[in-house]
Amino acid sequence: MPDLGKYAVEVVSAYGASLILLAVLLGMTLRRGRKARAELAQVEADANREAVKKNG
Amino acid sequence: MIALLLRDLRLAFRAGGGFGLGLAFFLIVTTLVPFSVGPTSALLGSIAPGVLWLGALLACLLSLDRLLALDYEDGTLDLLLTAPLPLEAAVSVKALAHWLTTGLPLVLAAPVLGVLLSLPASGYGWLVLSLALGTPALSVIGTFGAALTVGIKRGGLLLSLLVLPLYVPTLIFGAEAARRGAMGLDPSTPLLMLAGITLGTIALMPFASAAVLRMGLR
Amino acid sequence: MIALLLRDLRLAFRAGGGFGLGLAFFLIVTTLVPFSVGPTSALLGSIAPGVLWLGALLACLLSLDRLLALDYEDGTLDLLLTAPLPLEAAVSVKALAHWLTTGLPLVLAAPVLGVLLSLPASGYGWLVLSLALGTPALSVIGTFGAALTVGIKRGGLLLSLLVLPLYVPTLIFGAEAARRGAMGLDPSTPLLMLAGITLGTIALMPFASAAVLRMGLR
Amino acid sequence: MSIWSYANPVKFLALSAKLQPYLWAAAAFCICTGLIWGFFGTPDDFRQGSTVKIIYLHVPSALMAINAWFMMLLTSLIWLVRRHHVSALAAKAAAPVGLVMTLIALITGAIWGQPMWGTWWAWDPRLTSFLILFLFYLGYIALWEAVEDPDTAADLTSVLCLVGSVFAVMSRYAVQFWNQGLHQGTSVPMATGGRTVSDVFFVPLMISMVGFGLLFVALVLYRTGTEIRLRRAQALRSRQEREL
Amino acid sequence: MMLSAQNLTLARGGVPVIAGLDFTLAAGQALILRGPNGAGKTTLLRTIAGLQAPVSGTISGADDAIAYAGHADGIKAMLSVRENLQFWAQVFGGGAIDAALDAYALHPLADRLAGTLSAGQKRRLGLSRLLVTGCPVWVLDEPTVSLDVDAVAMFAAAVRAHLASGGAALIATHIDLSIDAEVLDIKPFRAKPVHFSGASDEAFL
Amino acid sequence: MMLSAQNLTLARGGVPVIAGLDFTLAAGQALILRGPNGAGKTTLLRTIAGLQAPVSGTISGADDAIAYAGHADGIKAMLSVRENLQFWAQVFGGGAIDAALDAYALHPLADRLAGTLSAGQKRRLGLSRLLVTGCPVWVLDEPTVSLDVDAVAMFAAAVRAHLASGGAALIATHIDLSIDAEVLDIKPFRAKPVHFSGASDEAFL
Ligand code: HEM
Ligand SMILES: Nc1ncnc2c1ncn2[C@@H]1O[C@H](COP(=O)(O)OP(=O)(O)OP(=O)(O)O)[C@@H](O)[C@H]1O
Ligand SMILES: Nc1ncnc2c1ncn2[C@@H]1O[C@H](COP(=O)(O)OP(=O)(O)OP(=O)(O)O)[C@@H](O)[C@H]1O
Ligand SMILES: [Mg+2]
Ligand SMILES: [Mg+2]
Repeated sequence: MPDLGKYAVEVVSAYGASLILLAVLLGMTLRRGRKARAELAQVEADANREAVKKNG
Repeated sequence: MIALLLRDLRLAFRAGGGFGLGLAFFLIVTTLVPFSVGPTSALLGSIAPGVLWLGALLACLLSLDRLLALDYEDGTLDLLLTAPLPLEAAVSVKALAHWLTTGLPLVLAAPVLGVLLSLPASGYGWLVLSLALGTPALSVIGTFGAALTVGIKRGGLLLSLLVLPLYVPTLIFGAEAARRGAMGLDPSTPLLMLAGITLGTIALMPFASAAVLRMGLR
Repeated sequence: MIALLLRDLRLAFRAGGGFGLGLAFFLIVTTLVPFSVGPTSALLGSIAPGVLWLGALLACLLSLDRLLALDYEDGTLDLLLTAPLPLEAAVSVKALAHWLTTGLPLVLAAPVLGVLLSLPASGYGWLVLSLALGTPALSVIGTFGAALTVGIKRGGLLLSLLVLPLYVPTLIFGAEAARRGAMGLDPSTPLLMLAGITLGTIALMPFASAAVLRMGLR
Repeated sequence: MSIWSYANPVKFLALSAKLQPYLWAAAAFCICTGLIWGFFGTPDDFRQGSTVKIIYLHVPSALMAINAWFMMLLTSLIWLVRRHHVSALAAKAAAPVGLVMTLIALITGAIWGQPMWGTWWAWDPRLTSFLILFLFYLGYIALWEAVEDPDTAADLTSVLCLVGSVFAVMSRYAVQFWNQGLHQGTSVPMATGGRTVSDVFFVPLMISMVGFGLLFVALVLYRTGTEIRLRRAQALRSRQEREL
Repeated sequence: MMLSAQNLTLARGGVPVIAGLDFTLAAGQALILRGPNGAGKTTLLRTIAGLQAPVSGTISGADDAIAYAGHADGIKAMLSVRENLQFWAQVFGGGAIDAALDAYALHPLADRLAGTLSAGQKRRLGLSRLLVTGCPVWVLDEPTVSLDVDAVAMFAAAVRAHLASGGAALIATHIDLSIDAEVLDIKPFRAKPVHFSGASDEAFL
Repeated sequence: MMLSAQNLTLARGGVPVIAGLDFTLAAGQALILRGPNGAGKTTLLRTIAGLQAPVSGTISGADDAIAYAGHADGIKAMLSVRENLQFWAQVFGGGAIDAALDAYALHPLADRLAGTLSAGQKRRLGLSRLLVTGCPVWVLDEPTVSLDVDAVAMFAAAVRAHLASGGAALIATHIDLSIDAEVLDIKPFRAKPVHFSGASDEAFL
């Protein structure tokens, strides 16, 4: 850890806040992405089942 | 009862439900103030508690017209009235949902906006406390206003007009408490008054709102 | 075209039409300001031009949600779209009607409210002039916002959120002109900028509003 | 093959799936290098002390906040003119990223301002225009959320983006005018622009900037993919219901 | 007897529209209200549902026993069909909603947002709400508006089942529902103008 | 030929509902649209009226020749019946409104505020608007909702007169109108699913 002098609180909180914000953004992005993948897989499976039922 | 609260909250969080809009409005009004009165930070600091209270009040006010009018338009209110549910309770629940989705976020956001208006450091705690004590009264009184104007198409502006005078005591004590806090004076008297107003309105207004609603839907 | 203007004006003047509500809101907000920032007249005088501009802007903003939404709800807008009438013209006429029923009364009432806020004597003329130049832009920009949110149920608060940032340049120049006027400085530069904004928006915004309206009603 | 063929969702998904691993890796590498180098490996400024380290977050995020808006402007135009769905969805996907970047710039700036100017916030033109940008992001996202029909939402938000940009530029000039007019002088060290920072700070800053840029691209690609999938799932579902 | 009204006088907008109306509704009985546009059907039904008070006369048996369905359906666009029904089921203390979904063939639509339904589909949702209320008396104002023939048949079947299980229904409609029911034509009960006799405060009417 | 559509594909909410629909409408002809709830009648009529664009296909003859009447009537509650009609007459450049008032027996209501009309009376006012537009093609979405038998007869008479004077009408309805007209059932034109082939930009659909 470098010596941050009298501004330690400022610098660390700036880094902390920014990294937290980035992490939140990244987390929300990944969560939404996973949900979307799962949902699409589900819906497509349903669609295929329907198609099979109808045609075969 | 719980079903009604959950439904209201769920609707607020759904797309287009209006959660966060009050907050955004609050933010914008606060940022517009320096544009209109000028950027001098001493001047801004001295009017900051008042402006923040006024902004919170306006944000609350503007979200009122969704409170009952949406339910009225799609017929839900008629159906609720004929349901086996005391209307007083339904109205209180709606006010609670309004506070949770509008008042509470305002309370939490106020300190951040205090920074924009150079609020003196001693003022933050008192500002939050006064808002936390006062905004429930705003929601409850607002519900009464919403009930009064429920049959009126796009009654938003009329609603504001009816409710604003009723908000005056809350605003005066709330802003006074925040201002005294910011100036380092003792804000306990206005805070007590504010708490009194809030308790009184929570206890009594639901009856008035329910009565008015029954008349209005006639 | 004239028929549309006359109808809008007539509707505004009928009971519940909302004429005067903007004015009343302006009045109330202005009177609430001393309650929230405290009654010191030097402080009030120095923020008076800004507060009056902000009040006028908010009053304008709040009446916007009646501008197109009422016509949307009862189906008039669909019918107007299929009528042999250029939509750009219809939108401009609606903006004009809005200005006549909201902006103009505000301009006329502002000096009276200036007295309440101890506006310095030299400021009255410039305040009125800046409002007269600026409020048409508010109406035209507001029409664009109303067109954007027309399909959205009780989009009032969203409308405010979208329109307020667009109001920033108008507000800055308008309030600056009024403030310079009140302080005895030369307000001609901001007034010119204000006039430029107004002319530009009047010339261009109707096209954007009409385009957005066509998209939104799809 | 024209570039427009990537406006096809399937092609887009395939390509972005191929690119993404490299992008994420490069972004992570650059950001880590830049920030760690900046935080641990650079000296304090003689005037600003250790607060100068904030620059490695502040400047890249401010830059990306503006660039995100430019990108949205471009994709909005493409949607309005050529009506490629991927373009509209990319704009939708970029907005929250831009919002967070703006927020980071605002927060780091505010934290920096406290020791340097003695205040969290001043109504300086650059700061103020950033606040306005923040508001535009909020309104833009709120409009996307509020409109139910996805194509209508794309149309409306695109026009909002165009009109908003014009007004953002106007606000920028208005704000500059307004604050100079008051002679309220917080002298801003950043206002000079160009290379005001010395080389010790410059290299890690550049790396960090590249890192933020890569991160932005990776995030937007990923999020656009998400939006495409959601859109497709929604369409399929309504389909199925109507089949029954 | 589930519901009865004696000597009702009703006003709308301060003007009397119906005078001297009596009727009774027994368990298992349906009563179809007929009358030309403006006769006062909506006014009558709203009064029975307790949404407005009669000018004079009495209604008995109505408290909390009534499920009302008017021109508007009380549907939230941003909730799914299932969530909408569930909400009403909870408000009325009822339980399962599957029977209601079945009765109007709403299962395939159950997870759609209600705002994306067509006019007739919305109406079907509105009518299925009656089944989750568990109220014995249905008071319905033009329930079959925008319904296609199949859906009208579903509605008729639902009403018949309701009557068979001891319920009662009061229905205003202009079309033929093919439900076995008495018809009450309210045209003869049109209120006569009262002359300004000066005798009472009611002289405005 | 007043109006024709070739190979129309229509979408609602981003999902195609109708595909491959053709029809023509000649002067003096009425075409009744039928189809179950959710088939896409409203979507079709709105497209013809120019309120939304077709996904593919062409519509010819529609510009400014169309008077559309949808589920909402475009009536201002705070204007009188006469003022409402007069406004639309002026917008469409038409003149006298007396014929329109006559056709739907609105003379006795002419000076009432439109907000105080009953559901059926409002609908009559909405329909009378068609007569003042002077447009040759009427595009009507469930026009007889809430009308009583007399009013339905008035409507049928108005349509017949319109056809006799060389107009044309396209009407979606679930009930029988006793108008001499061809029937177009749109059920067979339900859109079939397109697969996620990646062939075009429309691959979502
Ligand atoms: C909330 C407050 C602040 C905001 C919104 C803000 C915003 C910005 C923006 C938009 C840029 C331009 C990025 C670019 O175009 O390259 C920037 C650059 C910069 N800012 Fe800030 N800033 C804030 C506070 C501060 C403070 C307090 C300092 C330091 C005392 C500071 C120092 C700098 C520096 C050194 C640059 C780089 C200038 C250059 O090399 O071009 N900023 N900031
Ligand atoms: N808000 C109102 N204010 C004043 N009068 C009204 C109002 N609403 C309806 N009326 C009048 O009251 C009378 C009864 O109206 P009501 O709506 O009960 O008729 P209805 O039988 O339901 O007709 P419809 O079959 O057209 O729905 C009508 O003459 C109508 O014009
Ligand atoms: N806003 C919307 N968003 C998404 N889908 C919609 C929307 N409105 C309608 N739909 C769907 O589009 C299809 C066609 O709807 P449309 O309203 O055209 O049917 P309709 O034939 O008019 O039916 P009805 O007889 O019930 O009025 C339906 O399956 C409906 O569920
Ligand atoms: Mg009725
Ligand atoms: Mg329909």
